[in-house]
Amino acid sequence: MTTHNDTTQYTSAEMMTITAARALTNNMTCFVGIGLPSEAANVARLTHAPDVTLIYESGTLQTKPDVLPLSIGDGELCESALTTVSVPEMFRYWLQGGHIDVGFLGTAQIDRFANLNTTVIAANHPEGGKNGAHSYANPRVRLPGGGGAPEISTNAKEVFITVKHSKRTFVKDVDFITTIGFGRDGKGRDNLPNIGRGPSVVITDLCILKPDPTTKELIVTSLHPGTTKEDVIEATGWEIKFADALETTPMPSEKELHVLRELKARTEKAHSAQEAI
Amino acid sequence: MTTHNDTTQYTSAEMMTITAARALTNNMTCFVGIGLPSEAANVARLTHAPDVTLIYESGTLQTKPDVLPLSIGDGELCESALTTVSVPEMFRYWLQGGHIDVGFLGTAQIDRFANLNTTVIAANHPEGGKNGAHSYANPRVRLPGGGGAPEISTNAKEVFITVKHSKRTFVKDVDFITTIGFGRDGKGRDNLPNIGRGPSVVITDLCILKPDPTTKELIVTSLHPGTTKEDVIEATGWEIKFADALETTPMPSEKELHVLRELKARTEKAHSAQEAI
Amino acid sequence: MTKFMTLKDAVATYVKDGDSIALEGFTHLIPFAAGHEIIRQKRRNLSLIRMTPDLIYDQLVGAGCVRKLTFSWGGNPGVGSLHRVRDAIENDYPCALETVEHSHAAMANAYEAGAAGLPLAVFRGYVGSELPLVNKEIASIICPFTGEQLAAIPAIKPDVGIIHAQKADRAGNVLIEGIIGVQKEVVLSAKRSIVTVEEIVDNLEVTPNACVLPAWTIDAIAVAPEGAKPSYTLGYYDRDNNYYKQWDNISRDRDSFNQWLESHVFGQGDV
Amino acid sequence: MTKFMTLKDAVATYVKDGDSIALEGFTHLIPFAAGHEIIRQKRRNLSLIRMTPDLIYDQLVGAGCVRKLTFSWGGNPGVGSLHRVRDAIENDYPCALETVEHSHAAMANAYEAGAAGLPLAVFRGYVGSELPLVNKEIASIICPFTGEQLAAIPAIKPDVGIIHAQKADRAGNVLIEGIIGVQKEVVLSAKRSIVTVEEIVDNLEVTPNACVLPAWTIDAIAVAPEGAKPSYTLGYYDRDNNYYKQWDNISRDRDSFNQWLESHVFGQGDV
Repeated sequence: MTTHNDTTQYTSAEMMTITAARALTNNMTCFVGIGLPSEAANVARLTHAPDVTLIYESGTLQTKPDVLPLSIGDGELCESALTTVSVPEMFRYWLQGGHIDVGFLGTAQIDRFANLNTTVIAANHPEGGKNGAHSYANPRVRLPGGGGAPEISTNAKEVFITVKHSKRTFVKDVDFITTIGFGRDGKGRDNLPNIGRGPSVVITDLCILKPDPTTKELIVTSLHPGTTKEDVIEATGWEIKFADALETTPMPSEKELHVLRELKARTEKAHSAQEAI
Repeated sequence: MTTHNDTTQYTSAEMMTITAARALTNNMTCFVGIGLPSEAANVARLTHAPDVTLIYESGTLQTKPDVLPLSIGDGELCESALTTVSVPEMFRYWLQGGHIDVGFLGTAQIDRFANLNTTVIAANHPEGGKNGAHSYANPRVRLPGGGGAPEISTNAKEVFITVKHSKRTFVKDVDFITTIGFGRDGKGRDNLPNIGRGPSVVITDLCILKPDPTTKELIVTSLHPGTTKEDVIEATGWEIKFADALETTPMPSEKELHVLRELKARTEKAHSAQEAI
Repeated sequence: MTKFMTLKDAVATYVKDGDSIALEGFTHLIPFAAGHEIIRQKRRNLSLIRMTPDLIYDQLVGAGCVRKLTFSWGGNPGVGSLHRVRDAIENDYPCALETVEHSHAAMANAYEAGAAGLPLAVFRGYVGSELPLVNKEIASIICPFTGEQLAAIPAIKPDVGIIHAQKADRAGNVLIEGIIGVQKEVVLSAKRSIVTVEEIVDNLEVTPNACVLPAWTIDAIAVAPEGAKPSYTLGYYDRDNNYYKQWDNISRDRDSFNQWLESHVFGQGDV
Repeated sequence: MTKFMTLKDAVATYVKDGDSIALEGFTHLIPFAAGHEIIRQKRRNLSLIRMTPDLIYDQLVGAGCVRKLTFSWGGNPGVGSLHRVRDAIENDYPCALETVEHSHAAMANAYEAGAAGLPLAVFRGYVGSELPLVNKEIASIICPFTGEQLAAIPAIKPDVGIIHAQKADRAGNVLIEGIIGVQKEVVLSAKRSIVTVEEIVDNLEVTPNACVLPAWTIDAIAVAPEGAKPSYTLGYYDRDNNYYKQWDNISRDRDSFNQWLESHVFGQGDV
């Protein structure tokens, strides 16, 4: 990691978070996943989108945490929320009820059709996953599981994904579809009633990807400053395509970097000021 | 109506309410219908059953009104409740969830199998109702409808009914089954899963009736003091049977009458102290 | 923000002829002011939905706004019949009124299902009742795990949901407190929603799990002090039980009702 | 009243070998003290249910109490894996562990259905997910009105529901405040229930719609100050995030876990 005492230098992680934050606008209701999405969502709220509505699956509606939560149900989320509802109400009325514009998710694995896997990494997958049940029965790594993601992805109007780019993460076919992007063939959302339009953008530490309007395969639409096509090709487990009108992602602004660093410093301080076991 | 300045005299309505009150015991949870059941339930609470749990369909849990509510959702019910939940929660978690010992209901019509009708009085019913759909299409009197009763009667563990005794009310077959007692043939609860045992007692201003353990037909088990078998036969629309061991209902006690009269006086005073239209 | 409007503008903007509308409030917080504004604006052919159509729907029906009524208990609580509703059903006066009749449990579940974005409500209901004989909306499903037959009815998803509440903050978040009925469900399930409030405050000052509707779930908020009278607003004023009793006389007769309508509704307005 | 008991007596009375048990609390109010008492009393063959089996279930599994785990997200939030759970799944240590895996929406709905006395939960879920391939509990129903296929799973109705809450009054009514998760549902759906509380007070001092469980829904109430640590109790103490971080090291190794168990669980007790 580079040092970042000034704002002409920044890390790729900071670039990712700030770019992800920019995807949110002021009038959106966003169902926030813990970790990277939570960081990005709160940077958005503290910069260009002060009125963005953040909702966590713990039941906290319209929350404005001063420090990032370590868990999805930190006290900070409840204390700074407009109100807190039960978890069944959160999933029934607020998510399934159609009140969420954006579901903001992270993942352990993502494939070319933006399907997400947070269940198992398979022990052996000769040609990538493609057989979820087989992978499930033969795990190499057991991941935490789906949590809220399977229904966030289908009941929110659209989905943003933010995840670090690597060949281990960006695979041709996920070992297990925990959460649908566009299915094994890109047609998984076709002709289904009452389903959101799915992933519209994936933000990594290297680039921005969006699904091709027709095939739904993820293609690179913008490279972060200093990233080359080769960097992305090297970090992606399928033959990644690039948009004809490939853009360069704007650099983080001074204000964005300042807000993110202050937020992380406050968070670090708050979470370490606690007794030992 | 007789005057009732002393407790050796009392009205048949007072006899009914106090007898109905005695059916409740201290450890019961009771889902209370408005009107006669509400009056009886609160007399119980103010006499022998101070800890009886009263629940109204407006969402008020464990309420202890000082005056009787005119409607099912008077402010008094909420202000004196342990807590107040939403109406969907009341019907889903508290009633359907199996937490109600007794549903306490009134009615406009009741038949020999304790089926209740609060929907329509039919225009003509040559041999009593028996064809609910026909009655519904040809009403002489349109009643308010089912309200909470249809599910109170099936989801509470048992049902108490209190209603004034008359030939108009006690009919062989109700014109319409709004709320099941034991069905058109007395077998309506047989072999059904997850259903309460239904009406266990009917308290009128003349007597106490209970369903025959086998046939489920209502029979008189106790006559109120001063009531004769002929009085009951005269006021009942079917050939009413009397239990072999026919009892005489105990008279209201001084305390019971005092509590009931005070409650009604407080109620009268509270409800009249309001502005005109 | 455009969210804050006069009640007149809110009804003009969001309530259309032919809409399905739920004005809810379980005895408490009944949105009478909004109902009267709908009468003043002479909306027609409305499909009204309400668990307990009491005076407010008697007034809307009597004023000729309504062609269909979905309900589970229709009466003047503790007093008697709704005479205007009866006159419409029995004599088509002032126009014919179709009715769809449910139980409370059914409607509470149908509102819940509407708020939950589901097409149907599933519950253990109508067992042994003859209401399914006369309401063709009532169906059933079989539990795939136990084989039990359960009642199923369509979710309620009105075009417009209208409620009254205690207060809104300046951002348009609304607190409902006391007997909350199905009010949250009505707003969340409706395509458009109007909330009348007693007052606007700087801060709602609520406990962590209070029943608060975020501003973004509401289309219009109108300040309507005493907007629930003769119903009541906990913390503001009591139920006017005498009004309910006197309504029986006013509504029994077409002329006295029409007189009341002229003086108490059309003669008022511009809230 | 017998409702108030020591935690030791409550667990001895209401938790049996082989029971299905839900100890709930969504990050907030996790009933650690009750979990440790179950370990001390050496219950075996438990079927544990919990949306987010974090440290408390890692400890119960590591202590050999558990044969089956139903869950929707298993991890140490913000830290990593549950090493004791993984060791049980992968190496049958200290005994084999069967798992049933759901999504959060599914489990939240299943708890709701359990509280509602229904045999199944119906929701719009699992669309496109492969979890139905590996969890045979997941079925579907067809909406009789729209033809839409909806997910259906069995309601959760545990033998024992255990939660931690802020306080009880002397009659045994309990206030839960803040992130209330599925705690009300757990108590209402369970055959038997135990609630640990920070304290007993004369008066709960609540607003009208607070989340209060009446005394008659609870079998045993035990006072357990700091009974949710290292989780937190809103209004009493904060989450001990360091404990969660350090658990990663303690739990990674069987010996260090067993040492911790001896000193921090078996060495304590008689709450």
